[in-house]
Amino acid sequence: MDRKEQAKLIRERSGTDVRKCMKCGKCSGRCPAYAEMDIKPHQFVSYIEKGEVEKLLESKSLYTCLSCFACVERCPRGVAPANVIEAVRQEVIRAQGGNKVQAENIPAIVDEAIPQQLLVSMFRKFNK
Amino acid sequence: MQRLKTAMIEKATALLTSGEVSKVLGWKKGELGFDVEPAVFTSVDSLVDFTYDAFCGANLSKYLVEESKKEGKILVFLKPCDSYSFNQLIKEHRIKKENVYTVGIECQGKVDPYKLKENGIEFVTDASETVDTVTVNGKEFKKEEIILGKCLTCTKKLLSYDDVISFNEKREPSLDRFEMVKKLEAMTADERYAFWKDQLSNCIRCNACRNVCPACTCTKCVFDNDNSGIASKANSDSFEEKMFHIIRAFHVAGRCTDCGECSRVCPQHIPLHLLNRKFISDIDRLYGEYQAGEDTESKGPLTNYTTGDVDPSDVFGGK
Amino acid sequence: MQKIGVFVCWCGSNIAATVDVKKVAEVLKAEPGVVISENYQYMCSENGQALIRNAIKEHGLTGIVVCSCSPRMHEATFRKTAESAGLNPYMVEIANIREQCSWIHKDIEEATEKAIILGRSAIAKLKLNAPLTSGESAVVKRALVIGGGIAGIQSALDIAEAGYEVDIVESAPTIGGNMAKLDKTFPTLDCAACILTPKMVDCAQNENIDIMTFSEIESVKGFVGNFKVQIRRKARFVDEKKCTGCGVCMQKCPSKKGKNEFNMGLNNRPAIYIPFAQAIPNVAIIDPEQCLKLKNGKCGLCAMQCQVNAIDYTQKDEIIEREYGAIVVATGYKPISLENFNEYGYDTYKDVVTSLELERLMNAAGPSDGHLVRPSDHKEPKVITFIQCVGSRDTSGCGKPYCSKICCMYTAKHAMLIREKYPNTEVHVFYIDVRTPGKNYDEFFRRAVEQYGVDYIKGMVGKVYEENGKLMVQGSDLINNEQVVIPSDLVVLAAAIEPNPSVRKIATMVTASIDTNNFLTEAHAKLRPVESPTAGIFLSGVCQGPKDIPETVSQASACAAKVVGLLSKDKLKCNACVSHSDEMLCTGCSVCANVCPYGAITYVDKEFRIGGGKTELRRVASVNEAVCQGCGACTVACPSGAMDLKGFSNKQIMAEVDAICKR
Amino acid sequence: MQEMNNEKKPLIVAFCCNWCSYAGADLAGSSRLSYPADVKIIRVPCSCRVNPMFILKAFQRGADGVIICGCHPGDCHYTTGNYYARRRMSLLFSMLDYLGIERERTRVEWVSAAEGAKFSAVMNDFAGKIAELGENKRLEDLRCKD
Amino acid sequence: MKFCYYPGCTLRTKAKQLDIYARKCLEKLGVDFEEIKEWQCCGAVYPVSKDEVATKLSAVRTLASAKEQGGKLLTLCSACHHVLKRVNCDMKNDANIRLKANNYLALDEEYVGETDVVHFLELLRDYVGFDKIKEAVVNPLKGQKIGAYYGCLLLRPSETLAFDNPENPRIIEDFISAIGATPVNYAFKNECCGAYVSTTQQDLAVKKSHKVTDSAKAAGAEKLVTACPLCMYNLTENGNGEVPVYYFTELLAEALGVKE
Repeated sequence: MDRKEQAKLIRERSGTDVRKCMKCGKCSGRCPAYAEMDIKPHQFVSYIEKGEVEKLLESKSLYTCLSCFACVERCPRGVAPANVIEAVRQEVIRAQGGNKVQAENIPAIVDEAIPQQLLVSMFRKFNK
Repeated sequence: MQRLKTAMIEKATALLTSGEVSKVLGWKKGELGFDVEPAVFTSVDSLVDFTYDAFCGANLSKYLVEESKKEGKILVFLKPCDSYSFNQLIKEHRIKKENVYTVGIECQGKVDPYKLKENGIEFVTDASETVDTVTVNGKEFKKEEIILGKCLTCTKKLLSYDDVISFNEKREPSLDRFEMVKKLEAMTADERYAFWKDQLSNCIRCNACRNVCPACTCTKCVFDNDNSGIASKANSDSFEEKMFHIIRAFHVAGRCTDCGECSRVCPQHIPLHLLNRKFISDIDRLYGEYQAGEDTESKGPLTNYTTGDVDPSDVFGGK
Repeated sequence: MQKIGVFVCWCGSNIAATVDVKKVAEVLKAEPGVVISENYQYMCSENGQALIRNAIKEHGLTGIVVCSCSPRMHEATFRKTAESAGLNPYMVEIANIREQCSWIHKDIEEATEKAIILGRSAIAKLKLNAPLTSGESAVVKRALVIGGGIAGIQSALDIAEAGYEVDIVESAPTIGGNMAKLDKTFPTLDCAACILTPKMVDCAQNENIDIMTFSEIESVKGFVGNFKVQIRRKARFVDEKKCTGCGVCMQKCPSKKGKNEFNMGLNNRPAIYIPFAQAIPNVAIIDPEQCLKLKNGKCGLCAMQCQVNAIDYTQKDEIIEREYGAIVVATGYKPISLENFNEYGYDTYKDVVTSLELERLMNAAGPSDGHLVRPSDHKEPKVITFIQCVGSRDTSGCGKPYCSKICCMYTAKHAMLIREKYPNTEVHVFYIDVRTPGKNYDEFFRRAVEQYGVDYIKGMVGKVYEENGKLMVQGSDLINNEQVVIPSDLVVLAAAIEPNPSVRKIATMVTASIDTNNFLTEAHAKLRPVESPTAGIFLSGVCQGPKDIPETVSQASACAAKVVGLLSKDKLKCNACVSHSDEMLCTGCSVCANVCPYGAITYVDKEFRIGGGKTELRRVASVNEAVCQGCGACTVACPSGAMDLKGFSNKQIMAEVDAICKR
Repeated sequence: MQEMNNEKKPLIVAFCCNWCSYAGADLAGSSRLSYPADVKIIRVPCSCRVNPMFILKAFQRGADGVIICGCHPGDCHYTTGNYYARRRMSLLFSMLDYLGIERERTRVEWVSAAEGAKFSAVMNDFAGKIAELGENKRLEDLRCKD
Repeated sequence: MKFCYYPGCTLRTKAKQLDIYARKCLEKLGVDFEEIKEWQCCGAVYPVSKDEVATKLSAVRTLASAKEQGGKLLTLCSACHHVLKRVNCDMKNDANIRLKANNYLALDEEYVGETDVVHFLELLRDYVGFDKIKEAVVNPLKGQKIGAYYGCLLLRPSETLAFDNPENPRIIEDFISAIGATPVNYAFKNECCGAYVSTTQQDLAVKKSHKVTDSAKAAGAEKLVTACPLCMYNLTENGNGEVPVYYFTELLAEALGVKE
């Protein structure tokens, strides 16, 4: 699939209109995981708007986004950057071999206190 | 009934004699006994033809539009339903009140000549009535079998008059006047459509309903006026009569007192009052109960509003 | 025999690109009664109008149909064209084939077909048109200005200067509005009080101006040239005529807990007070919520102290009625409430303030006598961070979708003034865009950066929180692609401005159009920017849209010019499309008068011939054409069809329906 | 959605008050917000100028839907016109429904001069509903057959 | 008014306290409730993508069975609440998802978002009322300084969750006051603790949890309350360890005197 097509697909999947962005950067100003991101929330919106997805597919931000929706809550234009990040992440993990969490690593993660919900979420978020 | 008639004639005689009135508007006997007609009596002598009995269904108030313009004061006898029309006409400045002497008379429902015919009575030789029964040619009928549709649901009261003749014999209504409206509303649109198509296709545009209606007192009806854009003498297509009846009902909406004359006079027995009653029931439901003709000052529901009125889209309870 | 001319406009490519204008002209030419049908590039141009004029004369046209843009745009133009060629201006009909056809349809065939139908409908209507003439009504030579801020003051002064009487009605106890609260004004940095208060004094001294403060509009009736306005003069419990403004009462008043509105609630004032030193009128007012005498009958100190017996605890609201020829709406603005922006901590932290509050903190007449200290501990802030666009350009539903226009400039002003007076203070400004169109505006902003070293950061703030006694301002620096956290002592929010909430009520009373943001709509954005579409209503200042002071003053003067133009006329032409009653049909039933909002219908007893040499006296409706505005409510209420509307008659509308529905 | 064939495109008559809805329609136009060409607008000074006769006449002449647009209640240019229109149309529509005519064929919408987008949306929606209802069969016999 | 109680997976195992105390409190407060029949996992994560339908179905089943049982759906775990509420909103407003989900599930009656999803805290605020709770308290937690920890899932996006003011919520503070303790306001009460990445990127989770617990500690909080098992786990495991975290139901049970 060509990249433009892919960008369009991601845009549709995100359910948010990236053209409404006025480039104020409030999303990135609010993001609690900003420091750990290589590509910042406002850049996700901007890249998708321009139809450039290549860098995004390789971004480690896909896994550092905390899904806390602070960016969605505060966007003055009703854009949802978290939805864009999620849409890109889906693009990655739905592809062959895209799973982030490998089954063999699970035992190391599981401890006495870990709630089921967290394990289920982990699989849901990072794997197909 | 006889004593009521006697009292009315006494009253008329007295007023004519004293010169307080110069005419009397009442009812005159017909040839068949039930074909009573409204009539103006100008002398004590002419009162020999005066009658008041179970067949005096006709509403006299509309005649006053013309009669009150003429010289001299006129005495009129008004049944409860007639007096609502009278009030409405006063409100609309159609009757010169100062030229009219009103006497309220009590009524316990008037006989429907068609129902008589259905019972095989072609003419009346003698008749008498009580509050609940009518005896015609020796045959006794219960009121609810024989009286006019409009009388079956009548809840109208004696309003204020110059004088009242009453023996406090009131008949209670036997039906809810909105029963049929509710029944129709409960039908599917298809059924309603079929009902009205069936009914209104009988219309022959004789204009009897319009001519009798005390709310239809226009000098020239819009349907007779070339400038109105809808003038038509006869129905050129089958919608014409629908249009005629919808517009007529709309024109009298909020002014119609529900006197029932339209249905009484319709030679095709179309239940035209059901159109008016639909408007009345909608008005009551949407804008609060309103009885046209109950007084002579209140603003009618269509010349009034509140800022919180229901939206047309919510009339049926949401889009 | 009617001779109709049809003129199809291309509007350049606006119409011609989607509608086959030649075909429209051709098809309409075949309509009965049409003798000429032309098409032209710009019918509204001088050449286009000449084409129409010539055709009217040459063919002796009895009426014309122009297929063009909306009648709201050029109906008046073409009526004038017709009139200049000797045709009655009401023998013109417009078929709207631009806004309601070419601009909304893409398919040429479909659009052309619709244009033809619209043209036919206009022809059908035109055939039933009758020449109309407008009546006249007198003009009351007095104007009302609603709102006593700089906009209202300027409009009133200009109208008064031209020799007309004008009343200012202001809801606050003094005129002056928001501008009175400002410290310095951009881009010249002169002090607001120095330029505003002389104007306020001018108002008070001008014989033609009557100032009614602490007053509100109760109701407006009438129409252009003849408004009847009821004004509620609210009880101030002080006789305005007696009070000398000495201020002794203020000192003696024992109840001193009222929030000082003039200082944005940053300090308190007594229950009896004069809003500020230069208030006009310089008269005290009692706040009944705070006054011990009014609340529980015990006190009365101010009355005892007053040398001129001006205090009147029994004063009641008073309603007065006046007549005006024109009304100026100058209701101004207020900053929005920040309840939807808790991420900036306005409600949580005392040292997060709005820009208008900062104005008071910096003002020599403010709560800290011009010494800039932070509200929490009255210490001088060392780091001040400004956040712009708080609630402006916000389409999420929390704020306002528009740009408030003044914030970029006043923030630059604040930053500059602070850096000048307190050079050791660090100033940061978070911005999305810096918008500085205006004479010497960008230069002003650049001075803040280049001369005063204000740190401008492109990016929005995500969160303000307290840590170790500092306000941590966390936001984006988009140029450096960083998230920055600035520990600050004072945070200033450039809150969006919105129209004064009372404007909606006023707009309803004067029937002026208002947009979804509660700004009043102008009759035309470019050509009639200071008038409401409702005749006789004029717009001055921010009630029409965000504006700074220079713009507000220009608009206020423009508005005054329009008012003076109106008041200088002795008579006004009335609306020609008025109701009239066909006396032969009218039954005098009074239904129509019941629904007339203008009281234009009365009833007269008139003698009519009824044949046979006899006459009868009949009650019939009579319409006052100067008062009728032509809504048509009466025409539908009338059961007999006697009442009809000129220009929109039953027959005309039916003809349009017929033409549209013809298959 | 377009169930009718080409000769029988739906016909919709829209009565728009001059001050709000007609201006709203103009705004829809200048914003290039399209709606079906089936909609033909008749300009009236106020929604209170719309006589029930006009609506019936339109149906009689073959309209498939009639919509009346006016200023929002409270915003009438003539202060009160739309309040009367609201009552009149409520009663008339209820009557048409009572006679078995599809209630979706008539509608009242309040569209301000600022609501170009709403105007377009309303017309698209109404035209869609009318297209779904199809030709005005129920009122077929009220057509003038000329 | 009836409530269909939805425990969710974690409440049956790791977060038993949240569950047990909740039931006891409901009984004590006289709330009419029954456990929802045949409940399934909510799905744990709300699938944000517009093209996700299958992953929302289990939530729809739960919502539909609440409709069948004729009550409001009562949730406790913030994550369950978040997922169920947002899926319900989709079923109400997103025609595409509604159509596909109904086609797939083939329920007896189409589900179009009729169920009201109510969080336990909302129940306390809107249906019981904090005043009534104050009256019911037998063992007020006097003198305890408690920080409310909201996290993300209950508050955002506020357009859908409509739980409380997303930037300055009060509901848990009001709750803390109602049980007689003193609420402590601190800046990071609605900031994410980073629980979702605690398994994959522990360093980030530690950083975020410290931010929250440090901020609460600095403001003087002795303990934190939460409604979320994920936050509970993360703040306890990865926080600064100086402010213990409790489920709000445990404190409620203590105050109402039903804690054993």
